[in-house]
Amino acid sequence: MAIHSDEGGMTLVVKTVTRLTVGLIFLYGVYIVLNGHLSPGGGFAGGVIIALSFMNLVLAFGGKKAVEIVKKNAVTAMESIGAILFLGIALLGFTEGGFFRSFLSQGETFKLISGGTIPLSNIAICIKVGAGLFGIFLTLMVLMGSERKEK
Amino acid sequence: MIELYILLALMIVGALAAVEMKNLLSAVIAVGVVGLGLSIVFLLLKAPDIALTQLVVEIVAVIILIRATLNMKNADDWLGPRPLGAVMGAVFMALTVWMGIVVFRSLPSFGNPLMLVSQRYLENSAADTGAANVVAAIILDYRAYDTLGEATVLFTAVVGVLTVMRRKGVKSHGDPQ
Amino acid sequence: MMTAANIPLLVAVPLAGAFLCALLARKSHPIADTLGTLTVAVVLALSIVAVFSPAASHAVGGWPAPMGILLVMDGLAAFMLVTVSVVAFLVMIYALSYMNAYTGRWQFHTLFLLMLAGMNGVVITGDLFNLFVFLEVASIASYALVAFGTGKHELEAAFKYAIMGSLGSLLLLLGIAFLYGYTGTLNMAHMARMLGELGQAPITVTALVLLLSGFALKAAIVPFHSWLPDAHPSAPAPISAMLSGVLIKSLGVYTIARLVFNVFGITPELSNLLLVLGAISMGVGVILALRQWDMKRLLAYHSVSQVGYIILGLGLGTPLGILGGLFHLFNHSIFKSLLFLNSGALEQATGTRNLKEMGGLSKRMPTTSWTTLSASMSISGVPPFSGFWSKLIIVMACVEQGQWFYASWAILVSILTLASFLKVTKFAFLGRLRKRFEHVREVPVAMRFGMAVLALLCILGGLMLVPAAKEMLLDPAVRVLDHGVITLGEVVNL
Amino acid sequence: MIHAWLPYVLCALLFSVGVYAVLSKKNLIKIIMGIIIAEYAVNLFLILLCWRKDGEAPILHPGAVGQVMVDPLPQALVLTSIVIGLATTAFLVAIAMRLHDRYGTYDITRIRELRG
Repeated sequence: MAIHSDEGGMTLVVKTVTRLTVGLIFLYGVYIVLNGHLSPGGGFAGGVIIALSFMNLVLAFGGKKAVEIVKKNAVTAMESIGAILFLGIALLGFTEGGFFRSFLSQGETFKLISGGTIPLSNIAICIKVGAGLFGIFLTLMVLMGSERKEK
Repeated sequence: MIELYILLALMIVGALAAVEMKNLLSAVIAVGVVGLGLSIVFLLLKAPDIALTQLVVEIVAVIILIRATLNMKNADDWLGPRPLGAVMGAVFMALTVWMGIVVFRSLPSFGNPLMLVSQRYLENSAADTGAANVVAAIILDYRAYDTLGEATVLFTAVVGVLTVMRRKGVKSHGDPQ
Repeated sequence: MMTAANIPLLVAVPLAGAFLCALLARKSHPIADTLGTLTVAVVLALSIVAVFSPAASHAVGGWPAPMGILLVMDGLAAFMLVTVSVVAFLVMIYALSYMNAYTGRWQFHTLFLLMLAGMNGVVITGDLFNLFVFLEVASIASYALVAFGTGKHELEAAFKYAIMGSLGSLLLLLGIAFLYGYTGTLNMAHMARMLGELGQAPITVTALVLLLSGFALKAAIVPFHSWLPDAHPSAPAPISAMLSGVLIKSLGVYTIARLVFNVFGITPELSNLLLVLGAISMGVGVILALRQWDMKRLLAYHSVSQVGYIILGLGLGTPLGILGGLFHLFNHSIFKSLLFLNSGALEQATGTRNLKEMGGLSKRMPTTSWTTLSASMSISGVPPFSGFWSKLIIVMACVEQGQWFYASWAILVSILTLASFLKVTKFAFLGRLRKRFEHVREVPVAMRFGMAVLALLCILGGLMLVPAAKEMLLDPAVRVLDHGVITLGEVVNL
Repeated sequence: MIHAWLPYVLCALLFSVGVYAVLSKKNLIKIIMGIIIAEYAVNLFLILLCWRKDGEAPILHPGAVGQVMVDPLPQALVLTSIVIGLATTAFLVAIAMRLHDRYGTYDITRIRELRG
């Protein structure tokens, strides 16, 4: 998608730097989430990092562009989906006899596929936290601004 | 652990500066610095999970606070303290320091916590949950119900912000049903 | 039967309802309404089942008590759940038609269900930090609901309420941190046992003071009540009914009772502290209410005074006192939420909340007037109504313990309450009908249904003391508190 | 001997700075900053509780058997408390911005219209 320099947002320098780094930030967030049960970090930190990568994009390229790309309803819908996923994992625990019982095998301790439902919960929390914070960001940043022009 | 005391002292000075500063934007940045200092202190205290989360969450908080300082006239920058509040605040400070000296004596001293329940977490979290990161094991398996409540808190805050930021709360009579 | 396995459903069902409502109901009112009402109905059914089944506890995730979180469904929790869900169900039906004046329908239902989930979470948990987390869920949902109208006064009141609420939560977290530092555990029963073994220390007294002030702030007990008279009137009527009716009780009074009786154990000076706090709240609340002309502010001040009654009853520490306190908690939830629903009906019909501008409305609004009358008589303690019985038990408990001052103080405050509500009845319903209100019509049927059922509960409230009903609902709760420091469900001893 | 409780006292001082800001400042944003600083102090106190002399971070790795580790439980609590703090801050800032929209100022003494 061709992003013109005079579109809004910050100067061209910031835009080019953002174009380079936003992908890396996103990848770092995904790494933090997936390795939540092995190394420090987890659903929360990873989700916030992913939300920050989107915020970085919006701040660099201006609010109007962002609203077209990501409808605000889509963001809050994703947040509800993340929350329902996490509650689903909790309710699936009933198959093992109780709320929040882990229904997956624990795998080998230090491998990526280990820790029962912890990686799944991490992913659900990441979707929820990421979408939620980006939703707050969009509401505070973009909508408040456009409302000012209306008045 | 001398560097811990230096950092804590700098954070207190930073917090006082943030509170008393005239320009609001620089006050917000001062709070950001205090949050950064806190993240480093967490690293010193061997809590990497929390340092990462604190750093990242603090960046989001600073972004939101800076957004709040954008749309205001700078007439509101320096507003003197409320007299009654200042007195109550000073009394609270004295009370806190007194409490610190008298009360914290009965806590286990800094450096050897009463590892009553946590020792069992450390011993058999690998066997019980298979996760290497004990903190992740606690928040997502032993006390996962806490994290469900906590995720709900964030969900409530998002819906709350959407509710408060609605352009029109009460329908004017002309509105369709 | 409420087996141990489906205790968590009491929190999982409202949460699922809230998340689905936020996902599906954003575009259409009917989905939001049906989802909200259905979920509250299911929660009401679950809590009624919980009353009839024996005490049980559920270790979440299968981990025994101090390691994992233990959910405890004992007599007190079942009693609180019934109180919360009865009021929530009737308020939801009332809100179906009242909230048509507001935009953002799905946000209202989502926040309402989240507040209900938070209150249920606080009531059934046996873990102190978990109680803090769900208390925070219910509080943030109530901050947003107070600011629902996004008008000038709603936003200001919501901001003050949110700031004081956040400060209260910080005090709570600090108190929990102190207790964890000293006892090494977070499960309430295990902590009670550790406090017994390790004995009292300056740190536990400070933790108790911090926790009591945090919970007193949520219950709007006097030194911390300044947010309530601003917050409750600005909220939409069904929300102020929920706030005054059940929120300040399950987040404030229930938590104080659980803490004082089951974790720290009642001691003479603690009992005196509660008696003094209760008496001051009663006095300050009713005196400030006497000079109010805005109906909702008057009701908010009476909430502060009636919570003082409950704290007085619980503070006595005797089984009769606890019975009086809990019974008054149930009654106050019923008649205070009814009064706020009535004020909402009056405001919707006449467009004003000022008693001076109203007059002679009983001719135009029969249902609202008789329901307000029954609620006013009940709150002032006029004999056949429910409020009289609970205040009578509290006074008898005071006399039984030789606290003559508190007994006479309770009677005096009740008389002042009667005076205040006679003023409401005279100015709002009797007297000459103003020309402006010639064309005033009664409120829609959904609102009338909610008010009528609550009014019936006000009138029949006295039947709760019939031995059969008392043994089923009230006595288990009194036994839990009277039993003092007990194990909340089985705790594996480390 | 002073090391036994000095960090706690410094943390209590930070908490009192936060509460001082909430009680005495007129500007809404300064009040919110006071709440944030108090949140930082309470989280700091929880992590101070769990530090152990020459303890390691609570991450198990293949070699570490029987190694002295810090207390992981308050760290789990602080993870929750940090995000609660963020949720409260975001909500308070949203209300403060709408109040600024309605009243045109951040000065809480001029916003006080609810009387009685």
